Amino acid sequence: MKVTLEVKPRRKPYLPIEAEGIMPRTFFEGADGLTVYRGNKELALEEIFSVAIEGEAASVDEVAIEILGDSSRIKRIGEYMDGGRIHIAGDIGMHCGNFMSAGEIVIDGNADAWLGREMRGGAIRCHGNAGDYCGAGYRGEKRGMRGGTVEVLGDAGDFAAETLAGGTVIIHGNAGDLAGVDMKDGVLTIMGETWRACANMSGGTCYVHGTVHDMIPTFRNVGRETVGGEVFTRFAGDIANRGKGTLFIRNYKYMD
Amino acid sequence: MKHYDVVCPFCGCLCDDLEITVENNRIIGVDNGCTLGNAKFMGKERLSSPIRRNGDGWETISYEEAVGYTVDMLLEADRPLLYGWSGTHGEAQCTGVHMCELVGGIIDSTTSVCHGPSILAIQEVGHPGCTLGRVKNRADVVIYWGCNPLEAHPRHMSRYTTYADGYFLDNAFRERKVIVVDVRKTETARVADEFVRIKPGGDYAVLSALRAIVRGKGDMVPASVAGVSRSQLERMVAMCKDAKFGAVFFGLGLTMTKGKYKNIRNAIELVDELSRHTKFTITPMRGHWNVYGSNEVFTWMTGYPYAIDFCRGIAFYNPGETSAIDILARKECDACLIVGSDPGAHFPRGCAEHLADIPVVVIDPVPTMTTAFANVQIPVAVSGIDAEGTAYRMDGVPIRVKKVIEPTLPSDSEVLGDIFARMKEATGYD
Amino acid sequence: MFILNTGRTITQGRHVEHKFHQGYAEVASTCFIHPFDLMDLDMEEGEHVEVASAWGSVVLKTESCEDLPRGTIFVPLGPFANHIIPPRTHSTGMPDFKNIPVELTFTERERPTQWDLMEQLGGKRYETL
Amino acid sequence: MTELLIRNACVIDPINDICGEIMDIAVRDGKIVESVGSGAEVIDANGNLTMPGGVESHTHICGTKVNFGRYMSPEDMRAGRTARRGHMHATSGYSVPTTYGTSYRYSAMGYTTALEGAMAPLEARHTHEEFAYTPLQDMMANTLFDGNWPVMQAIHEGDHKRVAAIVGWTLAAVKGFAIKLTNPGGTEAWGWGKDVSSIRDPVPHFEVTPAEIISAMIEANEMLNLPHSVHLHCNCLGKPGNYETTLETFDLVPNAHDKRQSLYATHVQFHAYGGSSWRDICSRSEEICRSINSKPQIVMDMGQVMFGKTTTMTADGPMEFNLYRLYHNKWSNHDVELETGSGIIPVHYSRKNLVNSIMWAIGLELALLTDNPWQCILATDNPNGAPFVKYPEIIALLMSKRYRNEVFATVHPGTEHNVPLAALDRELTWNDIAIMTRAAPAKALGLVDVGKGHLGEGADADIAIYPIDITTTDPANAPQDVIRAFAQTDYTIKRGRVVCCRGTCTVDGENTTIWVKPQISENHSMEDDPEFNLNFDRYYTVRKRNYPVQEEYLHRNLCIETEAKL
Repeated sequence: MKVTLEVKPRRKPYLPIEAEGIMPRTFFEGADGLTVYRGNKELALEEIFSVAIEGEAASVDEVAIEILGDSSRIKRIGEYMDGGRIHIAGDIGMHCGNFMSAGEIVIDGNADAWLGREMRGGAIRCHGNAGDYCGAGYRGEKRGMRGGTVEVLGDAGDFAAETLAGGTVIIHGNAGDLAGVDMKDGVLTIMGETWRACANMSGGTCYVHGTVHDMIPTFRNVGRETVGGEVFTRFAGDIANRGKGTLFIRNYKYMD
Repeated sequence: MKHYDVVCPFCGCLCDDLEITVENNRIIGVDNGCTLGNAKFMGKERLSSPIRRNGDGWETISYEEAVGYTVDMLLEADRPLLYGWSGTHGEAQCTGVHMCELVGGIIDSTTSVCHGPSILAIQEVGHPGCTLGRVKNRADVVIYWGCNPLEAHPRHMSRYTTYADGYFLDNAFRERKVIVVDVRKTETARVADEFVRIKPGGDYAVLSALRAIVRGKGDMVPASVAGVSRSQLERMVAMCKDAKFGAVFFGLGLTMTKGKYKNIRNAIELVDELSRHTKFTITPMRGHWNVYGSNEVFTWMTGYPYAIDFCRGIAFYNPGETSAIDILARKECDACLIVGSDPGAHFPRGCAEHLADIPVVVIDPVPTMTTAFANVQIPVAVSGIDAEGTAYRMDGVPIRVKKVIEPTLPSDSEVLGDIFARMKEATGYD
Repeated sequence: MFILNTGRTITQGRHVEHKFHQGYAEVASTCFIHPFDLMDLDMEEGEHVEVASAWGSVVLKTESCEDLPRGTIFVPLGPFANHIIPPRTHSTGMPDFKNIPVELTFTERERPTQWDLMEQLGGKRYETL
Repeated sequence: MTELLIRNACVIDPINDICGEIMDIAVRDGKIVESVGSGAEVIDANGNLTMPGGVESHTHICGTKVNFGRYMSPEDMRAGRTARRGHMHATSGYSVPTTYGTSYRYSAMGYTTALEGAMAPLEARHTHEEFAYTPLQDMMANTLFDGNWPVMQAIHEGDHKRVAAIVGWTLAAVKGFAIKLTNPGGTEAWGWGKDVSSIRDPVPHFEVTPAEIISAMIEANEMLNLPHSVHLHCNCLGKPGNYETTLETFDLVPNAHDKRQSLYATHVQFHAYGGSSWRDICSRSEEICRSINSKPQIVMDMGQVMFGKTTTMTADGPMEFNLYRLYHNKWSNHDVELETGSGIIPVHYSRKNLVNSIMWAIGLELALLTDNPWQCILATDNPNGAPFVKYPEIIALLMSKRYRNEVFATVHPGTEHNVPLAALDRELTWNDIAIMTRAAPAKALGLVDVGKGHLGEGADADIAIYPIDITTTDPANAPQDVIRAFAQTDYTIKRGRVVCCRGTCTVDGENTTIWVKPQISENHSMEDDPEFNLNFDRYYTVRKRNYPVQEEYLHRNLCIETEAKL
């Protein structure tokens, strides 16, 4: 089954649309009467999107959703997704792939904040940049993302992989301030540079192939180590906490 | 006529020992107050009736019209923002929450531009705190971090810390050690026993280093951290561990700088660590007199302290998304009600620009910078001067602010109550 | 490049309930700067400076202050500082009111009034009826 | 005049010795009456179980500490969100719901009266504000005196009349209901990061022992003629081996009142541990109940623990810090000057955990081993042992040996060697449950005379009709039916109005705050006591004049004036 949703122009283009119903299972089970919200107004899906559905699906994994047009203010696409595929041709709004447990989301453009928040499984691939809190957690919750993969081909904003507790986050560009802050488990890889990586980490592993600026002063330098042909400095930390994480860095600079 | 033990509605200290002299229903004297409180009590420039922006100018309108405009504005909006609330009493804040719930809007207080980050941190690691009297009677080490009480909370040190009498201290002023941590040498830093100057943006690193030293891992800390020598950090830790009762107060220097709430989290975790050695507490220096009240009210009514989005009927909370600055900067609301607050002056320009594009109603006794963006402004009595109600001090102690003169205008609760009643009527909610 | 910090001061606090007064504008449009930095800029205390961030610029009056570290300036919180403060919060809800990179240039231009600033943003000044 | 007639009710009303009688209940203007006219509104109870509205004698639902539990727990909030609907406001939260959430859920379970377990006098105004937003239960507040300086000073001086005078003044000033002692002396020691280790361990600086505080307060309570007794959270909560402290404490208690107990010991499950560490902790419920069974002057509540996530919150600051060191989860603490402390941490009681499993068993044992159900009230110290929404499950566990065995089979296998539960065959009756959830709490609180906890003529028409026919249901073999019935009433009636119908609240509601005002002779009044006033203004950070809770906070209220022997 192929579902094509094209965003129509709106009179108030900046007001966010909340569309947590847009995920493969909804269409697999029959999306008649599906609504989305513009602020406090509940609207039929068709008021916001031109909808085309072709073919049938025998399982949720056979559903592919294609999102076209300006979707940069559409929030919560793929929330609780548990199979199938979503392809977003442009940019996507906040909370894309929240709590998702299976399936795949591909974003050709940029993703706004909280991409893959508290994700459990599946894969998200963002070809542009990701906003703040990419692969991060919910306010007050000790454990953030717990499984699956988030891959960002561009840059990520601040607090990427905050409270990471499982799964893999890969940022091919730079990651902003406090990437991997309070992480507990899982793997974070940053190909570019970043700031204050893995502050207060208590577990998990992080690789930074570029430079860490304003390196946190409470990591213990364990020595040089070669990983995949690249030479890293290996740190254990954060000793301000209980020092159970591992941080591999190519270059680093303290704020002294 | 003299009123004793009047509560000052200026800052989060809520000093309750002011003496106000009133003649002919005008305040002619304020005793015991600080310069900030005095200026508020003696202020005179209030609006006397609602005003409406009218093409290129302003016109006065009736309360009836002003309330009607507000009701229509809120009911028509898809995503109204109800902002402010720290400058009013709890009873009005309660009505605000009910209104927001009814229209499906977003309610946020000035918390999001003062100690919102502190709340986010508390939600991650909790908050070892106490009432201010616990500090006053016991503390022998007081740390002011990223705050400048002598200018922002002028009586804090004399009522609650350095200069206050304490039950367990013979000579409180001599026995208490004061440590000030800041990026600049403030007025408060001048009276400190130890001034720790940090490079801007370096607070987090310094807090981490302190935690490591408290944990006995000081040898791994570099010789200098964000402009502070390791030896000074070690001295500071020694003072803290030797304390019988240590009290940390922190301000916007920690909440507004790089890393935001993660700074506060680190400070709280430092206090947790110190609590394993001696008694330690931490308290945010709340700014507006009743900003903490807005958090308390919002919490018991909605479950969350600020930045609550009711657009979907249930309460949704995500500062960074549902907080006023973000909503305005991203142009995500289509109407705004502002109660007792001045985002025109205190928000970054990008936010004010959106206010110019949408209908705005301001409820405030005086013209403010936000008046410039108002379609309608409704003046009210000033809580704590000519209206009374509940306020919460920075440490959570609830105090009833009083009325020292007879009001000539309705209070916030009356105006909001009116608006809410009309909204209920219009929506058929009984 | 300088680092801009904003914050409360007691004079700002005293005027905060009377924002349309000249006194408030005076206080809120002050740029505190280390005297050596002033010298480096070849300026005298009291002269005007245009402070520009990536988000805008505003004309302020300099006041020398030895308590500041060199390379940093301090502007009391208010509409003048906010004219150049970025509206982004890093998704935390709190804007960067501190630690903002800015450039300083001497100017002979007058400081705007607080109402001028509001009108630049699309507001409308209020004069007592 | 409004009238209501409930027909065909199968009534259990232990205070009036009615047990399962099919009868009609007549209500006029909010009170139970003999009969009503033919125009009365009629509700057909269809022979279903009908009891007085539930009375909660120990719960944490309003005030500074509770609200801080909400404030710090957005992750708890998202667990129980509902939108505004009809007369119901939006709600959030599971273990610490919003005030509306709490009120609606208690109402759905048939509860119409509740005692907030701990209110710091300095922060009383906050508790009263939240009472106003808990509209479907009449509310009252235990008032904390465990670390009260003037009280400890008066005890040290041996002046027990002064103790009573200070307590009386404070209760009336803060519109409190009863004396609460939480880890007496320990909360003051916590001001220095310390605790007291037994009831004979003196409080630093003040040189009084917990035992002296408890005894003096029992004496003061009776001098003031308060409706409720002293309400005690014993020292050493949650510590292995603490049952000895509990027994020693029970031995202090005189039989000082003819109509009710002289001590209410709360959440005794947390105080009934043997062993010397977490490794050898075991149940001492038998010793505790032996003591209770021989002391009619003591009433306790269970403090039952149920498995799952919850939030612990208590005025016992040092205990919460110990929990924090155990769990390393978030920790909040809030000491209150001159009065008390408090702490909060989230916990997850796991059936895979031996200690948690033992705790679960002990609570049930207390109820099953207490001969007289009037002496053991059903409560979880909400939300400390579990959120109150677990009550129906607890009822089923107490009524069904089979259900207990089923659950016992799922807990940590080491449990049975450390607790006597498996050997207890007792199954509580419908009447026992009615006693433990309404009649006994009402009696223990001293509220029977003001019309709570029974359905006699003149009583408040607070009535719960549960969808279950007790003549055909065998609770021992149908635990799920019991759980379903107690989870949601068909009708909850408050002051003669249906306030909740099958889980939907049907009115905005307006509750009554019940508080006490002891009449104290002028020469014992603290109003103008120079020493009291001087120290007050010197050491508190709030002026004495601003301390009392103003009448504005009371709304509808019932003031119980007592004649103090002072």
